[in-house]
Amino acid sequence: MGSNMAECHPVGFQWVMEAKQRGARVIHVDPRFTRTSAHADQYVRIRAGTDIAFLGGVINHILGNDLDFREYVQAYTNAAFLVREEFADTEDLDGLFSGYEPGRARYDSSSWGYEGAGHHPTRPMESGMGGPPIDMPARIAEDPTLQHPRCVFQILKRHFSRYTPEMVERICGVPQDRFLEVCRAWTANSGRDRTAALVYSVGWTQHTVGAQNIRAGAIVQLLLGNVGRPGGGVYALRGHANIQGSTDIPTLFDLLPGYLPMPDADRHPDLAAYLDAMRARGQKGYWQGADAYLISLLKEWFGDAATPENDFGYGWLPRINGDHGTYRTTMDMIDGRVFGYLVMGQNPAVGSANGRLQRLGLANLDWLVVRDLTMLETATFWKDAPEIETGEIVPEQCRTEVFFLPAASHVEKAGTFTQTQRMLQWREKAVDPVGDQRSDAWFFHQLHCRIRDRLTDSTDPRDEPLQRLAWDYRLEGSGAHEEPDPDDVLRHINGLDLTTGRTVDGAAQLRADGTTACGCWQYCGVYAHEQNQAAHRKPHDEQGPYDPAWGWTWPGNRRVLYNRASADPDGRPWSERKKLLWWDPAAGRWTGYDVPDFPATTPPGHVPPEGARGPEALRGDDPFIMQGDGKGWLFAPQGLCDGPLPTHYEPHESPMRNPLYGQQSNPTRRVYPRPENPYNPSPPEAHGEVFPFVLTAARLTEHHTAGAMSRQLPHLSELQPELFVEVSPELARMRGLTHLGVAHVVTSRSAVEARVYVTDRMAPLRLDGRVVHQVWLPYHWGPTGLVTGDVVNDLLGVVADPNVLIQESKVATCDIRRGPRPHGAQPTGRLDSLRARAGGPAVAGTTSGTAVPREMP
Amino acid sequence: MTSDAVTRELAEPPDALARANGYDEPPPRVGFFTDTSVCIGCKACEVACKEWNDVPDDGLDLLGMSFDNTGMLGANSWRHVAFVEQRRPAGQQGDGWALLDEMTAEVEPRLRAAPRGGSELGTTPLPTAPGGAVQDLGMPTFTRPGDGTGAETRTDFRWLMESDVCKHCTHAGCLDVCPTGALFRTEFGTVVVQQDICNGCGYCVSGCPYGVIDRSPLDGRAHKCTLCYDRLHDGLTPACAKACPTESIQFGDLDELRERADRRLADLHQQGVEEAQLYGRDPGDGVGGHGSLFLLLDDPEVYGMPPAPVVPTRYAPQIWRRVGAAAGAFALAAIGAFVSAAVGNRP
Amino acid sequence: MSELPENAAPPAEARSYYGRPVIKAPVWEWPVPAYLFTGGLAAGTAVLAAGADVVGAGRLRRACWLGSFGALLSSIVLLVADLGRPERFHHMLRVAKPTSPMSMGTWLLTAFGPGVAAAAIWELLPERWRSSWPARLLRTVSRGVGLASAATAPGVATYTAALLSQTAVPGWQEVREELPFVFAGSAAASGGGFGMVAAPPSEAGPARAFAAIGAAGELVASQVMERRMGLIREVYHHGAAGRRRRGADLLTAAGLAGTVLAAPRSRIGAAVSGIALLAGSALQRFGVFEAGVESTKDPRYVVVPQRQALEAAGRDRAVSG
Amino acid sequence: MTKPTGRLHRWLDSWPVYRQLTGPDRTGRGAAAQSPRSRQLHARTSAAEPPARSVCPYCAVGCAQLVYTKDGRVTQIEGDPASPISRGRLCPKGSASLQLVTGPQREQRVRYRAPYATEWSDLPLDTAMDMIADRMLDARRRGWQDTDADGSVLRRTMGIAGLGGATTDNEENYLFKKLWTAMGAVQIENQARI
Repeated sequence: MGSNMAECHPVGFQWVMEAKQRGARVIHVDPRFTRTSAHADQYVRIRAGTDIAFLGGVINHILGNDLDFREYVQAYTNAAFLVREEFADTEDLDGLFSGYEPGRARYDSSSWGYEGAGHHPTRPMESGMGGPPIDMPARIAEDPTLQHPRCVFQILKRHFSRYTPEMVERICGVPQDRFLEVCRAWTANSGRDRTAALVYSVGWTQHTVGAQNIRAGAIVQLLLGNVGRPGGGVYALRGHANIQGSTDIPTLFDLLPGYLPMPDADRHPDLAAYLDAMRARGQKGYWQGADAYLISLLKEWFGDAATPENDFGYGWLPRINGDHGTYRTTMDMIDGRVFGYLVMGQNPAVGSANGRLQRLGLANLDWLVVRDLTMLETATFWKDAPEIETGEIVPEQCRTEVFFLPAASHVEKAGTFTQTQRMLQWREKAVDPVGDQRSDAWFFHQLHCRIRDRLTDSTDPRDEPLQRLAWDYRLEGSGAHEEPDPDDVLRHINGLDLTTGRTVDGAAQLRADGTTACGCWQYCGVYAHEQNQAAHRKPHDEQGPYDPAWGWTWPGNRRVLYNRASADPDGRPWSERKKLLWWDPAAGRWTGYDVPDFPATTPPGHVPPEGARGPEALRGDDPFIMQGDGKGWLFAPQGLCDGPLPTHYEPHESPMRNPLYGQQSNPTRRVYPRPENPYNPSPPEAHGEVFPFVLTAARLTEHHTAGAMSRQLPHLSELQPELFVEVSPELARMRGLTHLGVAHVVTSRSAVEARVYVTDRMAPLRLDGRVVHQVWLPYHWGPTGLVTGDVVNDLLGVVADPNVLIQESKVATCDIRRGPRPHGAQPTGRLDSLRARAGGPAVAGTTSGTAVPREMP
Repeated sequence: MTSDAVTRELAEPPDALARANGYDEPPPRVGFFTDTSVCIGCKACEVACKEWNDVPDDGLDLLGMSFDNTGMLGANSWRHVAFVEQRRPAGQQGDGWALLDEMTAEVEPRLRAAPRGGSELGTTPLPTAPGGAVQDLGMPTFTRPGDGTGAETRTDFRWLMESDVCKHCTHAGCLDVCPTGALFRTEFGTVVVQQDICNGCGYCVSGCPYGVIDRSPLDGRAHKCTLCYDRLHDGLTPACAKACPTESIQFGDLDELRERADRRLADLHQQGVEEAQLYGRDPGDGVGGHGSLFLLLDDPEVYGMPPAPVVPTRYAPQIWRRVGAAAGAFALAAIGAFVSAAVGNRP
Repeated sequence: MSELPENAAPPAEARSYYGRPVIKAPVWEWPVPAYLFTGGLAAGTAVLAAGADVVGAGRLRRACWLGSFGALLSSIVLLVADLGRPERFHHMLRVAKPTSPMSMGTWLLTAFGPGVAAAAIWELLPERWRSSWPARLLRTVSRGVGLASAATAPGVATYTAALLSQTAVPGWQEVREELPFVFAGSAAASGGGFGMVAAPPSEAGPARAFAAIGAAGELVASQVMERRMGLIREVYHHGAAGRRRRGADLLTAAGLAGTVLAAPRSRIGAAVSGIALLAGSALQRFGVFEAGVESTKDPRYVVVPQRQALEAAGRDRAVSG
Repeated sequence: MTKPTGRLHRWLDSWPVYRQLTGPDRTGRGAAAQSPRSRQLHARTSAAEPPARSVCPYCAVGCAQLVYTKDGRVTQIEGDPASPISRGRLCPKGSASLQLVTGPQREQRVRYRAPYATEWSDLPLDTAMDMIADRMLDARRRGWQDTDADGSVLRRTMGIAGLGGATTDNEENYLFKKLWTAMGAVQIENQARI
């Protein structure tokens, strides 16, 4: 679901094809019939943005028919835990959970906690990956029989009780019998002998309910006992070579390496407060080591200047206090609050939602540095943006100073990428780059040297961290090519024991006293034993099924996360067929095919001593070692801003009213109403008919994201040479569109012109007494390259998930009309009239009073 | 396959074809087995082929044939992935759908208007169809989609993909008619154009019953799949087969590939995929069987391939007999003309 | 004429890939049908020239050798011009392939050409040089090789039918039985026609007879060919190919009539008839050529006969099984 | 006398018709027609230096690539069969890596667009880096915030922003984040959220 694996991850899809040939059943749920659907045993067409309704239906089917893997659920999930009395569900509050603050469009999550457990409020972007901690009582109140009305299991049951097959059909447009077929197939592959794997991609994440989509999938998998077991799991297929790595070692505003939170201005004034907020009393699991992780990081960053006396330099870290995400930043550019922008290997002028917003931001900078392999729209916006035609950008009046620096390619530098299953693979350098082409490591090194030189004599305290920054990596190359040796950088990321100068072998060796330095605790072990483990290349035909000697997978080179769950509570494999790890009583340790997720000598029945914290507090049957309670969370008492359980909300722009609740859309979604970012009206607002169709955008196999790595290559461009929009024959008749003719898709943001593809792969949906049409376009084109086309992302507005601020770019509403789009200065005028028809001023957008952005400082 | 074909095949050692073409101690005959039932239409084969063989792009034109913008095999496309959209369920024999769907109806007249009938697809955009586009085709109508709520809603649909390639025929029309010996049978039993020899006479283009080989307008020579002849010399797998993510393209000794194909066909039939069929498997067919076998999920013509082609060389004896007779008649006519003129001149 | 013969396929709704052609259209352009004509003309005139030499018709001989040589030179230019790599024309002599009509044709032309050239050169020698001993030697040699060339001329005149028919082009392959006779007749008619234009009627008797036999033969063969065509008849009837073929028939018939009725008596009549025959022959070649090209553009012409053959084979197997 | 014969023989033998007449390939469709170049064809990778072991730069599946080079130039990129992830296979994009790396679309020189300019101009790399460093420090200073309205410490600059990372190496991202944070810059994002 939410993934087009065959098209977007073709080489990964070989394993699906192989499983299918061995008898696995493949089900594809998607708004579009794709190349993945073509090979599925069952294809289910769904309305874009209704995945939670579908998955909620599956959960209801499981719970209503007692099809959960009860032994697993009882032992490894939080099903038995009791939730506080104050908690009120969406069933009680018509689509809202308890604690909603209407004026601020956010929740006070204190009522969602476990009975008797302490509580720390959940606020967006403030807690890193671990979420706020749980103050654990010695024992959480629970009902192992799962009968207590306030136990998670019963809450879950009640919450999803109205997600019936009829409701799924009304919301998703999936006929009941087809839906039930999926339910039967999914639940049949559960239990001791069987598992099912769930695959998703940005079809799930790019929604105002992105995080909750994945939660819903995880709940199904937990109920069916499909987590931590071979053949199970929830797989996120990620879209860029190192997108996983750039989240682990984040080039993200809200995180420090290893999913530690960036210090927050209010909650983390000093190191003690920061660590206190991370490590609550009695909390189980590995987040308890956050002190060692952070202090080791500070030691790596500031070296000898980081001392216990100065909080290891904590005070030098900048603080966040809200949304500093890319869209917020772009709007600040338009407002003149951001002066300079560095863009590396990314093409926001084409690849980000609301491209016009992006380009207007770029046009209002003082300077812009673009580093890439080829010339691309983000660097050339001042001469070829669509806004030149409309007169919104005039080259002679655009002051942005642009530096384009050619970058080295993946074969012209060594380093690691972290792939979608968390595996780091070392790349050897094949050749030197030519001309001015340089690696990004070179760029940052040279930039650092220049900045350091300029600040040598500064006495300004704000320059201290730069003056004290430890930057003594081994250098390679000489003169104009001098750059840090990536091997040495990786070694520092892995971490060093400063008392011996040797690498540490795992995160457990990190200490909070400043005697270890580590760039990313999660990557501890990638350079264990002074060896670059990511460079291991033992061929797969020379090793076992989990191939531990190829690359290195975080954490600790284990290939299946939470693999304690692959054995039953007594440590025996659930079945011979599905064995991965098991307790060997004779040897007194865990054995099997993978690296255990926990100390190998912890017996299955281990009960930690009173007062234990952190990893030591984990019981022998607590597989979910990162959770504060060691359990898989069917109900998330902490960590999510928009509710402890996934709830079906309509997309921000939807053709229909939410049939389940009075609350139409995610009440905490992030909206950015401003003139450059208007929204289409949705029910219950008037004039939804102006944009009657559901719009979605996606990738093709033959191109790569915003196109800079494919639109310039003849061998790829010829395979998909032109932007097209796919419509069903029915919609084609309704709008008078002909195959290969020209049409334009319109939203309140923009109009995009494309060739029409009339295909049976698109089909209308019948739901809630009406027919809903969906259209989709690939989004790879822009004004430069061998093949060019309109920027599809211009159609999309910016509205975001409250947890992670990802934009809802997989669903919006639109209209489609035959013929070319208006050109010249016309489009804005034409759009204004459309917006006028859509009701009120162009900026009004959704008037749902429950969603307002958090204020900027 | 007819029984005498089987006998013949069993009697033939794997290197028989190469031996017959003058090689001592040749390696076994090699080929492809393209199993379209696992093709995901990613086109890696097309790109890998072009990267290895330095084949130029084939034009940047949208053809409107589902996701196929290559069109057909040609001088600059040695692998071609075909995409067929069908309103019938996969794995079940339908009752013969009248093929005229919207896409075909729009593309077909444009093809007719194209130079060489679209033989150079990809190098030029499709012209606008004479008389404009077909709007409503009066095709068999369904209940309004979405009207129903059960099994009758429109979901029976399948999307076939197939990576087409040179067939490396046992009896190769292109090779037989080539007047320069540029096309030749290699020691691996494959058919290759020698670029240092070809003078672009174009005869092979018309000699091929599959429409595979073509003359490049860029360099005037004929080009097609070489089965990576250079790589074969170093024991490497051809580029397309190596890249193929799902092993839809398999490379190997032809003997073994035939067995694999038979097994796969039996498996699919057992799974109820009745329409699965092998193409080019039969050494008794019109071209003596392919070096590159295919497993198809519909008739070959649905993928743009001839259902039962015959190598033109098979007609050669008959043709030369008729030519001989005609030449004789011509000679007799000449003699007759002089005789009759002489007779006529005699007073 | 519009009804299909009983054995022809019904216009079946063949299945196809977006109506896309199954086989490639020939890459050959106008020089190839032009060569079909000039090659036939070279052969036709060569036999006339040789015959004239034997019977001592000097002016017919001279005209025909020169005509043959001119046609031969044109043929070579046309053939080389149609190559993708003209500078590599000599690669044609790398191999001698019995399976390749073009290779066979190359060797035929190689055998045919020198004699024609030698004879023509002698014909071109100024009168005052002819009595010199080298010229006399040349005469002897050229007479011999000229006759030899004439012996190969029937091959040159007809092999082009094999050239076209031994292809996967349905429009050429399906007419493989009759096409050699059409081309033989066409070559004879054009050769005779040329003789009638170039030689005085008094000497052109053999040319007229040759032209008449050729034209009649071509018309008959063409009719037979058409009657035996299946689905492919469409491409011979419609479009440019159809028009050329109808023009060819008309001109050939008119030329034939003129040859019989007017040419023996009138120089002008002979010339007009001869030109009609030449034009008819040329149009015939272009018509056949274009019909073939057209037949590659519609997959039905490939698919339907093959499907029928498969079904027939299936029926046979069912019967025999 | 043997030598000229040998030469004559070799000369004749270079003519396929002669080989047809004297060898086993009578019809000239096989061995007789083979050219010397064809006989000596080899894969260009066989003559290359030992390949660099690399990883595909497109999606996150992490397919292993072998990068073949000769004389400092990349001559071929194909899948590494040893990989347990990809088993030597590549998708069309991965297969196009050679073109990605060696194609003419690769920019080789710094391009500079001065404010209000309508065309690119040239700029030495070193100068560009100096200019960028100056601008970074200036924008950092102008966008500096010591505290928020409530007096909480911010210690940051909002004057500069960075975008990118999903296509760069872990080591590079690490340096990026480290330098950015030391500068007090918090606005840093990548494709993970897009």
